[in-house]
Amino acid sequence: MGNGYTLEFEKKLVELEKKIEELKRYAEEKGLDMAEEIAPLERRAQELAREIYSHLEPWQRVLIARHPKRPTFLELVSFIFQDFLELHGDRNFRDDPAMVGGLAWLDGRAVTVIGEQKGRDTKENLARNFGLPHPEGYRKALRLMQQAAKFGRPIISFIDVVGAYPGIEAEERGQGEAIARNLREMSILPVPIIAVITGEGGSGGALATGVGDRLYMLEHAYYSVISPEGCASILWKDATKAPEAAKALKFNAEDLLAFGVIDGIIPEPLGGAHRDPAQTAANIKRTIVAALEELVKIPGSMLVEERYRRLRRLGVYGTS
Amino acid sequence: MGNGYTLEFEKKLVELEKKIEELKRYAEEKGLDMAEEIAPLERRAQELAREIYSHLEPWQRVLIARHPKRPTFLELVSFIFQDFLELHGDRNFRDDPAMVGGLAWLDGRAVTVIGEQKGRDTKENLARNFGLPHPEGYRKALRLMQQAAKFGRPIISFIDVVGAYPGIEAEERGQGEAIARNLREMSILPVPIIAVITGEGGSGGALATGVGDRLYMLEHAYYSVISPEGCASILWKDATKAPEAAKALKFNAEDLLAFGVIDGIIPEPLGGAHRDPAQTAANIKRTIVAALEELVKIPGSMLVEERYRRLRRLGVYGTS
Amino acid sequence: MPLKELFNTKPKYVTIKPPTPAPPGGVETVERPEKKEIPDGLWTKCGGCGQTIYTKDLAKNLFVCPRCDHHFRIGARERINQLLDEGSFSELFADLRSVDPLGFPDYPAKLKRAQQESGLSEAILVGTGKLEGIPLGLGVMDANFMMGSMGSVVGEKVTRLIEYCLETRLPLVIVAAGGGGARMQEGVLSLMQMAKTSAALGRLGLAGILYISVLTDPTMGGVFASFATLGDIIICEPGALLGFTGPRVIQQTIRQTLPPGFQSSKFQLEHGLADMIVHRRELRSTIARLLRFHHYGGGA
Amino acid sequence: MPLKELFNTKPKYVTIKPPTPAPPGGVETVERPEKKEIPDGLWTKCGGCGQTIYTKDLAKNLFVCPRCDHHFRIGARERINQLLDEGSFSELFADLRSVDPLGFPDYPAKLKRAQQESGLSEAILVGTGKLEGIPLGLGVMDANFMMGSMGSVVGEKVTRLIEYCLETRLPLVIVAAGGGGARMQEGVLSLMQMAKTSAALGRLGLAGILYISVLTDPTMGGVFASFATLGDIIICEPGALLGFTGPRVIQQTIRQTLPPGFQSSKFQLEHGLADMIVHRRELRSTIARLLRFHHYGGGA
Ligand SMILES: [Zn+2]
Ligand SMILES: [Zn+2]
Repeated sequence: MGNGYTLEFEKKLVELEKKIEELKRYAEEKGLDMAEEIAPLERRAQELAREIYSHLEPWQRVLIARHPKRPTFLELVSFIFQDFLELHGDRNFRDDPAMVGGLAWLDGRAVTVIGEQKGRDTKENLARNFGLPHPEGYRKALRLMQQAAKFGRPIISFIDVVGAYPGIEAEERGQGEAIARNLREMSILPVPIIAVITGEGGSGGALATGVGDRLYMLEHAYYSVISPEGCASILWKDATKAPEAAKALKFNAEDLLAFGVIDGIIPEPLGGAHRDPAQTAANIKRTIVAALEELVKIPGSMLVEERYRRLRRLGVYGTS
Repeated sequence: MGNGYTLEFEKKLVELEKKIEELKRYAEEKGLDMAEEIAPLERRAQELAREIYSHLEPWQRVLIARHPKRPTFLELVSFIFQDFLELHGDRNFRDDPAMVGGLAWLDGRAVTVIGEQKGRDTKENLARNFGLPHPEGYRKALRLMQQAAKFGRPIISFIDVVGAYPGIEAEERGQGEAIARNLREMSILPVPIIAVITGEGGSGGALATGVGDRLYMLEHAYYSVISPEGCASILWKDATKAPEAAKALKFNAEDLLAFGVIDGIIPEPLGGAHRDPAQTAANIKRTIVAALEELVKIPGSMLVEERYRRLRRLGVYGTS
Repeated sequence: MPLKELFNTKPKYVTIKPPTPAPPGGVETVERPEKKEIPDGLWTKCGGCGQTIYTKDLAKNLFVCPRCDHHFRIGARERINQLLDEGSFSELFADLRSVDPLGFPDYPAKLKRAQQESGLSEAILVGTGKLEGIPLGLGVMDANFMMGSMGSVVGEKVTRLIEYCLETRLPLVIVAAGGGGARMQEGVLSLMQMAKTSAALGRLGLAGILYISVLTDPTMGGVFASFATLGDIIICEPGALLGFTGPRVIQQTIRQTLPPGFQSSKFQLEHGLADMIVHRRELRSTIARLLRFHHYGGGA
Repeated sequence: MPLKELFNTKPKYVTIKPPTPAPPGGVETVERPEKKEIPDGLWTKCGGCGQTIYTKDLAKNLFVCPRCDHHFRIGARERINQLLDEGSFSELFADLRSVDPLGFPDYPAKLKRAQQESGLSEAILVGTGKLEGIPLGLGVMDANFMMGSMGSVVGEKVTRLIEYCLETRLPLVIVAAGGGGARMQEGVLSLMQMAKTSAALGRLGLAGILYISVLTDPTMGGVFASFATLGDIIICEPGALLGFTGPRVIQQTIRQTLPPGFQSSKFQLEHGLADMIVHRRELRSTIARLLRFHHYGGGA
């Protein structure tokens, strides 16, 4: 189940899985019972998978987080929520297709959902700018979140973005201010905000919709101040040293849990979310439903107070 | 004192004034005492001025309101306020030079001042788009007004705009929504808002910064749902019939006072504001200082309530 | 009489005339089609694809061309029938009548003609009703009444409807169809209706009551730049002409051809104004979904 | 030694290198000039006009070139001296020290070097002081300390300063000079400082306390996209490089020459971010005017 796109380190596994598939097809075609021959191969494949995926390097996990078949925002939404109704536009300049938002039901509770949408193919990627929002995307997200606050609706924010967009127009239209404003305004919205980094949590672009009461990460997602390539370029003047940078940046879910930046790690199916999007979505859903259950009981002003205290704790420093 | 630009109906007067000037210069040059010869001419000029300017047709007053030498926003500000400090930008897309705003002192009281700035020459007019704001101009004004509200500062809005800008980009960037939003937000800002139409009060463009607790008009200003030319084009398919349209639209200060749309008429020097900008400014100042004196005593919530009641009364209709 | 003459040939929009000297900016009025578009013959020619359609079929299809999906303009009563549960509409403030405060040339006659032709007393109907069982306040403009322009009565009816929703906490839906913008014939009093209705919405917003604005062809000028664009949610019907300044005035000012699709529903979606474009077939159910998302009608 | 070699030849900004394969978007770092620009020789060459200036004269002129008005980068202490009433600065939270939470390559050494070279413990000084007699809270970044990047200590100092102003109701002024953005070496903890400082400003704003942000050369990345652009009033020094993504990264991504003046102070004024561009000579008096407009220091 390489999903048509195989990462270097899973080649052996994918080959074995292919063999097993072939054998099964052959047995079916010929009407043979080959269960006894296939069973040990499947056990071997499972062992191999566990072996590979339980010892992944940070960089390998980045490759999983960036996997072209990794479930996108809209895919996850379709699994997790009911009756998603997309709302468009920043009421100002443009509707940014890279940032998607709307209304949805989460087990009988109306919520506002936002997230970056990466494309599935070149055409969609061009239309959605590879899921990289422009300032108006952040502003659309803020509009929808403020609307949610107006109507007392919880906010679920999914994050999967390589970073803020490095373009002339994004600077012209005030990308920096748009991100900053989101940070400030999200910190004072008196409704529950749950954020989940589902893939790439790239610097300011990810943070721009990531302030809330709870922050979770999928197991192989990463959340970083800078892309590993960018970090390697600066440190060693060599972007191909991204794997080393990925190690240095300590941006995997376990690191962030240890730093107190995130509240929990949502497990992925063995081998990554793309190997079973439905299961991935079910895991996310379980986590956010449980968190929401708690958060909706807290009055808005206390939510905001506790959200500030949560941010307030972040940082590691000493005294002279 | 035709100010270098003479309207058709004041030609006779301007010629006479020129003659008097010449005579005075001649007497001075020659060291002659011609006071006795000049005095009756000056009386005649005064009579003529009164005769002309007290029987102006609506269209003639439009011409005065549009006079190229009519004091602009920044000129009036320099007469009325102290220490004006301009603030720029909508924090979003662009700083619109057609809409100017900032902080100033009005007799020891800090206020926020906003207004459209027409140019004095072709170059400035091009830079300021003839004082026609784009959506970001209305948004800058709103930003500054909301900032004023944040700090409990009264707002003085001067209006002099031929109308909203008929351009592709203005539509693309949401001119209609920008105006509507200003109307809604101005109606709930809990600080005193005083608006003065100093020249042209052109439709939605003028209204966009014209919601407040008090609305005044300079004597020859007009405030209209449509430009007289536009009205004539629609009614008679002939824009040159603007003078008739000007009559039909009942948009002079006296009409608007009768309709309850404005709270008072600020007198202009005989012949129009451009004949004595300082005096015009003094008249405006007297009015707004007196109004502000009253308004600052009223708590914000009551201001907003009374502002709504004021708008609520506007309209004339019957019942079946 | 040849069959062809039975058809009402209605332009989709009025033809853009070659540039003539433009009046100074700020003119909010819109080109006015000479004829209303609502079909009243036995057969109707589609303004979108040119197909002739049996009018009864068109009516069954909510006055949307079955071939090209062109959305015909429809009157306020037809719209109410399409949107609300049968017989649930209860009109409010029906007794308000426009007067002629300016003594404006021809205005009383125009009003009379508009009333006779449309069968309405003014360019909007407001009231309460139910949509999929959910109670709401509803205002529906009618582009056939003086181009759906807003004078004192339209402004007053909209404002009273908003105040009614504020008192009763009913959600508010307004279907705008106002190509005429602020009604010239009532001068600055029409302009003031923009401020009045917007201020009323300011109070509704502070009270946290939902307002859904539906923009239909055409909505321009003072209607567009007030209550129509202040919805918490803004829905456009497909293919509508929506904007502030009318295309002809812009064309005359800039003396360039306007880009294709300028001020269309799609334009407003792409430029960030509209939340969505909704086919007339889906309008009722979409509004119902939105109302339930906001806990009207008892949730999911 | 020839006279020329006494001069520090400092580039105004670093040279833009020809495009190389761009890293994926979202890299916030900025090109780093190899040398700091603050003059320390007897003579100084102007980065604007190339003129050599007697450094003492330059200092008297607030480190602004008397010939071309080029604003030299200045350190935090010099800035405080220029802005505040003499001897009025009282530093707060001076004991905070950066640690190396990630065990990041070379970070401790870099910190040490930065401390030695700048004579500062971190990239910002915060405290209280008086400006034309008006008490205020002041934070001043120093671009010479690891490019003025924000790690946990900078974020914590800014946050504590904001909280101090919230408690004491002092107005807040922060002079940003952070070309380094969020400090890479502390990983996501640096990113979190953006959220932390912005959230603190959210509370300050709700309390109605004035915050003036002064943007100086260079301010980029995570500093720019947090407290630096959230001022009630935003002032830029002339000729500064101000933006989110660094010009080299953009250049590498789009593979086009950037327009002249891109991300300059003027660019930020024209694009609606900055309230004003203020010459260093006028900065102190302008801040005083702003404070008085907001009724600090007893009005007019
Ligand atoms: Zn058709
Ligand atoms: Zn120089």
